[in-house]
Amino acid sequence: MPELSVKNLLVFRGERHLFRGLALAVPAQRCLQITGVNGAGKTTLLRVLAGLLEPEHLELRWRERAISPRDAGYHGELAYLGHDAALKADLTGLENIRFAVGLRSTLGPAALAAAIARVGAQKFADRLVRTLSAGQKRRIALASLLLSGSSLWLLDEPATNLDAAGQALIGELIGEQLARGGTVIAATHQDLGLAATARIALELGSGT
Amino acid sequence: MPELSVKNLLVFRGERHLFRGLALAVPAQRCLQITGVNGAGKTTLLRVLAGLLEPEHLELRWRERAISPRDAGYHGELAYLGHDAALKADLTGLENIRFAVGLRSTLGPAALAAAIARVGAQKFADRLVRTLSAGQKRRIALASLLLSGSSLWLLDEPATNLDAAGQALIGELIGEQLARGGTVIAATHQDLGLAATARIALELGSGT
Amino acid sequence: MNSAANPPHLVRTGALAAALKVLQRDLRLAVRRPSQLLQPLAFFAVVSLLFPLGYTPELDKLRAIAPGVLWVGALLASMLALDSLFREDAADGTLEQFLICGQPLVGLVAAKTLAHWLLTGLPLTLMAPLLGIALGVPVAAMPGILSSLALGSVTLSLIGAVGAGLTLGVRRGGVLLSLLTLPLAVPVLVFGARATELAIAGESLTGPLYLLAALAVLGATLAPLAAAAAVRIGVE
Amino acid sequence: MNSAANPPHLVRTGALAAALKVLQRDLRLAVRRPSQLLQPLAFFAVVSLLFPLGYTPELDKLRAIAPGVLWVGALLASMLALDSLFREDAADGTLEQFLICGQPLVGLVAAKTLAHWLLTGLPLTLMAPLLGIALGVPVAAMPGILSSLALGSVTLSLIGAVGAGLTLGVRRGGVLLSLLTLPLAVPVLVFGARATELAIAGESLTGPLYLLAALAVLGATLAPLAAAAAVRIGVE
Amino acid sequence: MSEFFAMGGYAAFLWPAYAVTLLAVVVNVITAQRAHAAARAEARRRLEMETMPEHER
Amino acid sequence: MNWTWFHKFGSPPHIYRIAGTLAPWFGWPAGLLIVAALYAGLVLAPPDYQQGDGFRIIYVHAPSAWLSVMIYGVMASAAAIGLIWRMKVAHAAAASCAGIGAWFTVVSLITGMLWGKPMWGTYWVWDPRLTAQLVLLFLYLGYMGLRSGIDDLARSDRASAVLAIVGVINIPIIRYSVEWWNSIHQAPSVMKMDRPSMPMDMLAPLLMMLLGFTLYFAAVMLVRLRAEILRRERSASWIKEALQ
Ligand code: HEM
Ligand SMILES: Nc1ncnc2c1ncn2[C@@H]1O[C@H](COP(=O)(O)OP(=O)(O)OP(=O)(O)O)[C@@H](O)[C@H]1O
Ligand SMILES: Nc1ncnc2c1ncn2[C@@H]1O[C@H](COP(=O)(O)OP(=O)(O)OP(=O)(O)O)[C@@H](O)[C@H]1O
Ligand SMILES: [Mg+2]
Ligand SMILES: [Mg+2]
Repeated sequence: MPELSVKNLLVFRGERHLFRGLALAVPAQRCLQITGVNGAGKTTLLRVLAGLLEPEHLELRWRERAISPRDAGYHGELAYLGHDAALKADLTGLENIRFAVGLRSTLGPAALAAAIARVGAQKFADRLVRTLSAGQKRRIALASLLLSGSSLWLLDEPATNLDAAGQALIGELIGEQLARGGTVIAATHQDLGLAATARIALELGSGT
Repeated sequence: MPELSVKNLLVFRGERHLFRGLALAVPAQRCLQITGVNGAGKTTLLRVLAGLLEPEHLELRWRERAISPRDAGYHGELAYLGHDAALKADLTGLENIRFAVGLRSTLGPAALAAAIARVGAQKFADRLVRTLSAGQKRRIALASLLLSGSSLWLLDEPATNLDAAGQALIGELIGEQLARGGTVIAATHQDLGLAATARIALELGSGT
Repeated sequence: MNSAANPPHLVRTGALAAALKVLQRDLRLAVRRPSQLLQPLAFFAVVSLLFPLGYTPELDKLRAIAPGVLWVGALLASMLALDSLFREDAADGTLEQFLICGQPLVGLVAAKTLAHWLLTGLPLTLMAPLLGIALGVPVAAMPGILSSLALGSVTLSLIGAVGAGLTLGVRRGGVLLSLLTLPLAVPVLVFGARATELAIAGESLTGPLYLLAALAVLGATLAPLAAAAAVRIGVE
Repeated sequence: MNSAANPPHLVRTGALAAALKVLQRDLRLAVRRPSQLLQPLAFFAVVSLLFPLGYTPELDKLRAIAPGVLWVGALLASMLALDSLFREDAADGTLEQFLICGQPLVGLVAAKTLAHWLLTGLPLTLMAPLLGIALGVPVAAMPGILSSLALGSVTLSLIGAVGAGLTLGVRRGGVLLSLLTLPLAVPVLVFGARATELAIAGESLTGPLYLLAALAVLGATLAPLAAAAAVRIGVE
Repeated sequence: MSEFFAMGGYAAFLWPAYAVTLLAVVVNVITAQRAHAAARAEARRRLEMETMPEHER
Repeated sequence: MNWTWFHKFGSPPHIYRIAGTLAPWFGWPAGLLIVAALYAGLVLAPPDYQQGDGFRIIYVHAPSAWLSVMIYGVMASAAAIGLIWRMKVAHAAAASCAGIGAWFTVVSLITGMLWGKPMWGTYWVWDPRLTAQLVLLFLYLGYMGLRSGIDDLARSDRASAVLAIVGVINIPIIRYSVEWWNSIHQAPSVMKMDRPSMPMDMLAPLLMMLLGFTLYFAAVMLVRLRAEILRRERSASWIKEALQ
């Protein structure tokens, strides 16, 4: 009984079909790790699943229900972290997190503090984002992700800009999300350090 | 006889001194690899060395000459690849490379073709950059770097967005630059696969 | 199995509350960058004051062109600020999050439009009497000018939001944006200038004011829907 | 040891050639979207349409405000397009590369300004006579209008480049800097509108034309330096 | 005949009006046919590419 | 309700074929009608008792003005169909309308200006109808600018469809507002569009011209539509047969 399943995905990019009949299924408490050469279509796949890019054809099922990738209920349970972390340079890290999470659900101060500590952002969370380093920004975005309370995480190269400890952190956060009963789809070449049973590998074909 | 040496670097960021009297020296044909936690100051250091960020104090020597980091001659021999790869979305990869390199020197078609092949961009170099994937863009930027003919490379997280083969490519390109007699300063946590004698490590202190 | 989706402490934000959060954030961002607040005002002032400089210093003659000057100035100033309505949010990925946060996009877009009006239309309206005086408009006309500009600028912001949404996917869309929105804004300009003219002449301006109100209501019901559709299309 | 720095095949690009490359690139980017070339024209036409709508359809009266209309339209069209003069290059890191490519920044900035004028100021100037006719301007006034707009639009582009450079670093420069450009443009507008007025009245306009030329020359010598300095500050 | 072309003194306005209209009518026909021909050629080119083996593309 | 006919009707190969068949059936009659109307209008019709031969501009002015307005309606309807039923062919049809519409808006403006000079003594007045026509031109230009400004076809289709629909709501509003705007000023000129019952020998050429232009538009639009469909269709299967 997969949590999320995709059938007959058809995506056209530029002058050719990037996906032609791709199918995949992710059970709950599993992490689907997508790899593939540059241009293989990892980002495209994640954006299609998030409903940000319209495919030519897609049969999507979420918890046994056939849905559109633009379903509001599905969106309510999904979090997408892409290349652009949706941070406003003129707000502090805290303000950014409060806004991003607040759009979805009410946020208690204790949960906020816990998430900030978890991503190691205590020292800089109250500074304007414009003054943060690339990796510090990324950690703020991770705190928003944690607090979104979403059961499905779609992560596009989550470890970008992070230091060695940060890269390990990504693996841990994914592990915790799985333990909570959530599902993760991540495009990354990094070893996430997950148990073999928790991980499903998907290697996309060569790009153009 | 170091190719590049820095003494008494003093950089103030926000409310505190990020560097207070930092010194370093890089001989020719060596790669200085900068590591450090997020926010340690890797990007700041590279931007200071490129003359993009004005430090409070800096004694910079390039080939035995004391210079300002905004010296035009020094700039002529330097290439900086940062987070933003300076690619125009509405030009093709080739046009972007030609423009970036053309600002500095005349470019022959053979050299251009060779560089594009070296970074594995043959298939997509003639497409508009807006239609490229993140890693494909990065490869276009690498081709510009190769062709700049600069003897000093300043690289900030060069392996970002690259696939496994691309990460290895970074190490090889650095090795070749060293072999040509050049110098490299790179901020990255990745193992560059260089000979132990070619690499100098610099770990910056904890960030804020 | 739903624990991650709905942990006990998690209370979903309502659609209205989400829209309010967007409004609040946009206002806060504007306050952080006061120069952006002043730009439309400065532009409005320059346009209005250029006419006495280039045309004639006689207040009698100026009074005749005051309605046109005030309305064209307000329209152009409001449009200048429109360009950035969605652009920044699109560039840093915020619009993507709007699309997938599970809240109705119409509400979020309407909130952004309201913020734009509060930051541009409202200050322009409040500034107009001052410029009116410089153009020889009698003080008795000010309530009429204020009310007509307040109503008209709402519609301008609404039309502008549709245009800004449509030009999202267009590189350097600033000029195209004005090309799209100005024809749509013609009725507002016509009725608005007419109302101002009547106010200056000391006559009753209920007629054009009703029409402006009708346009504002029509705009408020339809424009957010169109703008939301446009934004959805524009985010690739 | 210098082999990497100066391999035998490497021929340094001259400062002028580098500036030409920037010019060529900006023109190519514009040509890539031919509709963008038409946009300032369409925009200018739309703005000129607003005044008859806001003021009066009578050509006799329109003729009196025609100078103001043409110049405000030109200023606005130029400003709208200027907004993005450096913004894109700053956002994608191109400006950083300009700073460290070993070429004099003034030349590169001047090339960008020239490209902007060729793509906006020049078409606007050529379009003005047509709009003049719609506003009741006699044909005899066209040479005067063309020459004054050609000169004035150069200065507007130059001033605008300084403003665009300053707004890059606006966070540090503060409110005053971004408001600096509009007042700077006022003399151009005043002399330009005056020259147009004289041309319409059929009088000699050498006086204001000389002043416009003087402003253009002053601008061409100082503005690229100021703009380059502003860009240097703006790129953090 | 020349009387016909003089159009009762309105020739300077009438004939340009007819000329502009004719121009529009002709240009629209030509551009439409050109566009169609170009699209056919492009489609043909693409077809040939599709039938070519992968490595020759 | 059975919708299969609807989808069959909307299928690109079907439309491509039908358009190819129909285009000449519109095109040739259009040509004949226009030529006949030209002869009837320029030679057979008597001069107007007030305007002399100048009135003959009507035979190009009125049809082009009519086309400019009608084409916008067709374009907006097609756009709405495309947006609501996600029918790609409808978007293609809207795209093929815009250019033609803009051309004839320009023609109506120019012929009107050329008519206005001898009749009103000026090329241009800010008359409501003229102003509204100018705004229509800007709507067309905006539509085409938006279309060409977005690379991705699907997005360009849908964005421009939204604009076309918003424009259609606005066209009557513009018309009324501008009409109303002018009526309160004193009349700017002796513009009187009084329509005395035109004598038959003047009216007949006009009616022939109107019909001819309408058929002409249909023919040109169908050819453009075929081009658009070919350009957009990627599935080669039916194109191969179509190209035979
Ligand atoms: C630039 C100037 C002009 C413009 C933009 C213009 C525009 C239009 C428009 C939009 C129509 C309506 C077409 C339709 O909906 O069927 C029209 C029709 C017509 N126009 Fe003009 N016009 C102009 C000048 C003139 C002049 C100078 C005259 C004659 C003195 C004239 C006489 C007519 C007549 C007789 C019709 C057809 C009958 C009717 O529908 O009322 N127009 N024109
Ligand atoms: N404009 C600024 N104002 C104040 N502080 C700043 C500013 N820019 C950067 N900093 C601070 O300077 C420190 C160094 O930043 P820098 O970007 O150099 O870090 P980094 O080592 O590159 O980090 P990362 O691994 O995240 O890229 C950080 O603590 C950052 O918060
Ligand atoms: N707008 C577009 N038009 C045409 N082709 C596109 C467009 N966007 C992406 N592509 C192509 O689609 C393919 C997949 O891109 P995508 O960004 O999904 O790759 P990716 O697997 O995420 O690569 P990377 O590892 O570099 O991030 C690439 O070959 C890319 O060139
Ligand atoms: Mg990717
Ligand atoms: Mg960094």
